[in-house]
Amino acid sequence: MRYEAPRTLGDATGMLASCQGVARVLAGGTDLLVALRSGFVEPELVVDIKRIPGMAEIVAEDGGWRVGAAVPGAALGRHDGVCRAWPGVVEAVELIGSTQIQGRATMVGNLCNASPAADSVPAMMAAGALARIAGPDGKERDVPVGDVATGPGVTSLAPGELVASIFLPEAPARSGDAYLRLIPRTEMDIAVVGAAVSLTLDDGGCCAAAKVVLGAVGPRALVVEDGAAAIIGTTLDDDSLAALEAAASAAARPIDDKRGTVPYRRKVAGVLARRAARIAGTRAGENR
Amino acid sequence: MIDVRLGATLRSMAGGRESFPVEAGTVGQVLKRLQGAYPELSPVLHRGVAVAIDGRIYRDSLLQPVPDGAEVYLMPRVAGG
Amino acid sequence: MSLQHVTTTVNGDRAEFLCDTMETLLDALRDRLGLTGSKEGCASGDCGACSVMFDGRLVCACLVLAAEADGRKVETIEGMAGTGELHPLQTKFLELGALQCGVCTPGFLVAAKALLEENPDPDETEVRYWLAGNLCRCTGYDKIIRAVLETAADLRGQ
Amino acid sequence: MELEFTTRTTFDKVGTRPPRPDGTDKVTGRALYGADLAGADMLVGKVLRSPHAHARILAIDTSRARALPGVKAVVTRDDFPDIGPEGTVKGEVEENLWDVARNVMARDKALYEGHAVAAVAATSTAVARQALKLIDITWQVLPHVTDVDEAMRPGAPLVHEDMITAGMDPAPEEPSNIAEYTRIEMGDIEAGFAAADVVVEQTFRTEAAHQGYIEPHACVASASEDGVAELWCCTQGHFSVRDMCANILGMDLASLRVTSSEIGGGFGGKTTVFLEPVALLLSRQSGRPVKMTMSRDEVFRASGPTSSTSITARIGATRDGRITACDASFRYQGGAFAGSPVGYGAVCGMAPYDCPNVDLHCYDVVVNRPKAAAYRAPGAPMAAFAIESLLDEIACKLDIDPVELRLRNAVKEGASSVYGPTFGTIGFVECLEAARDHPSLEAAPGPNQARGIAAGFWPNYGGQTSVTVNVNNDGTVLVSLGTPDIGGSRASMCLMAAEELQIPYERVKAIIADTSALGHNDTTGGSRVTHSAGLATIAASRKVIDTMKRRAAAVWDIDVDAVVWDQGCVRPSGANAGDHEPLTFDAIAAMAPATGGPIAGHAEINAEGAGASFAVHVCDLEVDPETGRVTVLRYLAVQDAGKAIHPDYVEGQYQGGVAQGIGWALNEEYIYGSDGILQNPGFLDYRIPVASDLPMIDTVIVEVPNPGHPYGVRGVGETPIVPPLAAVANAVSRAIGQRMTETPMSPPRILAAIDQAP
Repeated sequence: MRYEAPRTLGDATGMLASCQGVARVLAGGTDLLVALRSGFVEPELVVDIKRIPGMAEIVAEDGGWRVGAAVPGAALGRHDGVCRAWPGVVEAVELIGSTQIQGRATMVGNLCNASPAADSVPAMMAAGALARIAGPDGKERDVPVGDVATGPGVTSLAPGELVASIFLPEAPARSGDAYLRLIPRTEMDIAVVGAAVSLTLDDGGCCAAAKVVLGAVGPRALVVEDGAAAIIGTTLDDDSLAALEAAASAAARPIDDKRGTVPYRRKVAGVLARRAARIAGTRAGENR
Repeated sequence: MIDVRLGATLRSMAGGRESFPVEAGTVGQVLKRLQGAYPELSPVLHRGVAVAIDGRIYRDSLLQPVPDGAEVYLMPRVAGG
Repeated sequence: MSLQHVTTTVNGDRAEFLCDTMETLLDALRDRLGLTGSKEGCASGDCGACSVMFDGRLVCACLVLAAEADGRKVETIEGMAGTGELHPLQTKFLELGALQCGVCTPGFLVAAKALLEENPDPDETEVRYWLAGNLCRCTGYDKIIRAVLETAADLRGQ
Repeated sequence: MELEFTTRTTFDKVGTRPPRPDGTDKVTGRALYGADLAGADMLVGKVLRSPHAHARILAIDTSRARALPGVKAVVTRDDFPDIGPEGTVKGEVEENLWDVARNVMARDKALYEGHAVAAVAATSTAVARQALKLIDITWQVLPHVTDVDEAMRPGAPLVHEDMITAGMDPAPEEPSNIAEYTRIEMGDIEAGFAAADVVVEQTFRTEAAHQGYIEPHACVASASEDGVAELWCCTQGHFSVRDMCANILGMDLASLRVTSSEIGGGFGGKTTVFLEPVALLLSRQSGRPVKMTMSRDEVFRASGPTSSTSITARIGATRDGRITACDASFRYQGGAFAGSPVGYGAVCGMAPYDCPNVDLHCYDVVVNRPKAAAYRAPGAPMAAFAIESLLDEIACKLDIDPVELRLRNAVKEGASSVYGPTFGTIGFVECLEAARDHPSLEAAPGPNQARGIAAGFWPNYGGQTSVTVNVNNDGTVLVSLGTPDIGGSRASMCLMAAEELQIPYERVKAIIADTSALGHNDTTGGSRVTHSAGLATIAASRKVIDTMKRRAAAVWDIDVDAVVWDQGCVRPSGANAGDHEPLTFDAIAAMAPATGGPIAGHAEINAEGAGASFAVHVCDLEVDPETGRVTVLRYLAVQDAGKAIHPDYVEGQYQGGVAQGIGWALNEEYIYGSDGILQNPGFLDYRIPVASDLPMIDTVIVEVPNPGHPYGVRGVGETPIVPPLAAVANAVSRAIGQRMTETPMSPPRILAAIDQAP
């Protein structure tokens, strides 16, 4: 295995593109090193992007925030601006592993690992985040975060491409987001179900816009349009939240595995979507 | 005379009989005389036993005195984690 | 197979080693530098027994490639005590019996020190969540949590 | 045993909480554990493991692996001597060596996924890994069975084709997976149930749990050309490791020296051998030291978890809550070899209660899973889960407080125990009363919250122990022990030696000596060390005192009967013994070279008189009714320690046992796919409790002295894991109004139970 730590994005994409065998990007490494150790992947090349200037930075852009691919969770959680704008995204990222994992794991790594249970992905999708993809030709393109993972362990990235940053847009006034997941313990587990809700209230306290996204109940994060529709135009009263719960449970397409059963995941998807919506609503109400 | 009793765990291995009288002064003599006098006990003795004398459990103490009239039980040997 | 040359700083001292690119920082610390205080309990970041500071951040050394350490600063359990003097956390762990088998103890101490540097006045819940990545199978955590809370109070001068 | 004593009740040092002698090395990272030793020219050993749950090994071809540069040795079944079913047992090994030898390296069949089939030693980890891939095995995959109830059904795949159930009369003609049947009977079971006003019955199931020690198994072996070998390893019993390895490999005991490293947890799981005989063979073949360490994944797949069980139990009681009868069928799988702890389980479950009529059927079952090893109170937590759950059901039905129900049935001194002998001095009633009166029971549970109560019992034992107490000329003392220190026992031994010798605790140090330095020591386990090594330390210390009295008498030229030991000094016994200034411990130590040479005491004993230990646990928890998640709010562990030598480490045992028990109750389990492959061999999905999962764990140390120990010590390590499965289950059941009968009580299982509630 060859280890490279290039100093420019162009070098990084160039190395990835010219590698004949399996190549992997190393950011936080919390998934990659486990895969290496278990022999699950045997790459010919590992490209460490942490020495590329700017990769570990969070910068303000168009009222929102651009988060570099090598920003660890611990840094994101200490960034006042992002915490204020997108508390749900931050709490989702902070749920990834322990304090030690937070010292390394990145939002982009969580996205590109393409696990159906990735915690940060539903929250980023609910926030309308964009992934900036750098290619070997020096070109960059922005795609919705939801378009990066296409199935378990599979992404839409072409050979030589990598995700260089995530753009979190400006959070509208009177908006709030939240992410909840169910794990059997309090920490250190993979989500059995995850639910992210982002919503905006109008001046009358009615829900004007909403996004509901579920994790771990399908091959990739699931947008629940019916769930959003159930709360848009309401004051997030019990009946509308019950309708959201029903819509989320109905939309879930889980599997039976060692972490949970189909009926369990289906039911809990609804419960968490409802609870997340309530938290997001409260946050939106406080956010003037 | 010592009336050796089988703990409930071992009774089924010796045909259900509970009581085996022997003349003995030590744990070693108890085991030796049981072996000679009661062939039905051989699976029990072969398995390995501990001996409880008046409620105190002895695993390997062949020289331990057994007072006349003591309560003597054979039990399975206990280990642990 | 050619080996990678790495120059790094461990507990304030310059350290150099050659390693295979597949080796982790934990492998290098233990096998190349003889610093066996960091333990391998899982090699997957799930137990925290190999907790070290890496450029000022708490990480699992099993999830860092040794090659990544080039030019970085690593702090391990071996560097925690001053010359002839234990760190207050180490003293408190001894005083309260906050260890049994002791194999998880180096990881707990490194992690707890990082916590107190960032938050000198944590409450019980904060300590428990901060240390959730450090598994202990002997103590039930009770005395460990108490030791961290009491050390924090001592350091605040209470 | 020659030590004469009356149990004392006042102490000067015992019962205090000084820092442990090995503590500083453990907080600074200096302490050396199994994987921490490095030797010059050392090779790395790795094991190839079966990918199949059950498969015949038709052929093993190692030629490609041997040809790989850097590979220095390859071993398979062909390299192990055949010890025969009866074996030649030297030493004190109690495990069936035929089984252990076959567990260490598969012979005709791989009996479980992870079973070792070959091993290599190479110049690096990378080469060793590569070599494993070059070993060619021809498999014939066989049908498998991993569930205990399925394994007992006629027609189930046979783990051992020729296994005939032992203990049945007449013996069955057909082979089966039932290794042994045992029946435990007392009184008249039918009359007992006839006298009952209320009868409860349930079937309970528990999934296998792993000890989950944080340190994986590791060893370094170095064999030399003259047939002598050294082994360094993390183990609960290096003498047993020596005996097992020597027997499996056909060595003399004197030719193998085993040193126990510091041990990173064991809980029963490090009482046998896995890597050690293989490492010795690899070293013998290569002529170089070989280090072997298990990965976490190997620990789960190939070391010894506990049994999974299926238990059907029925208990009858009168209207006023007196238990009249209990019958039960206990079905425990012990993995691929006989020896599940079903018998211990059966007797421990009912031992706390005075029940005149008992009929228990025990089945020891084999399946295609790793060979079970001891795990803290082997067999007892599962049985207590069944029995204590049924008692809770009776308490609910009769509307009796659960502590009160247990008080009405608790065994007391003079009660006959379910396993035979009459109980001596025991402290169960004292534990129940302490729990009942504890302030934490004053808080009333809120919505979706409930309180669960359960009791537990472990008999404890003593065993063989050798201890040497050496006095240095400066008056400091060194205690050499042969029982690996898992949880602070060196501190306890130093306290007991200091107490006997009446010198400061700081003047006493303790080490764990290797197998060449002391007589045989049984393994650290069964909660025996503080009792038995304590007895030996006290006995050895008293020999030191005897010698000191003789030396002082000789110096004074008076008869030894004319001196006494008092306050750490030798004094004349009275006025007519002469006028001599007392000689201090230090002074006599300093005179040693001139008065006959070194002063030491040693004791080689087979400790008897272990005192039974009882515990009562109280668990308060909350269930999220929409997700089935449980939050443990409060936990109280009350237990009789006899006498707590070092209370910190007694409390630590209670708290650690509780944490393990809560993990087992709520989340820990072995998950097998239909292919017989373990699906969760890692700490990610084998979910042991993390710090944020638990509250502080309150403890009460009850001290009802054990008359079998000079200080009244009872073992404390095992009992605390016995009640938690039931305490948690009783709390969850009361919170959701539905009896929980399976562990783990994971969120999906609890939610399913809530959905079924009427």
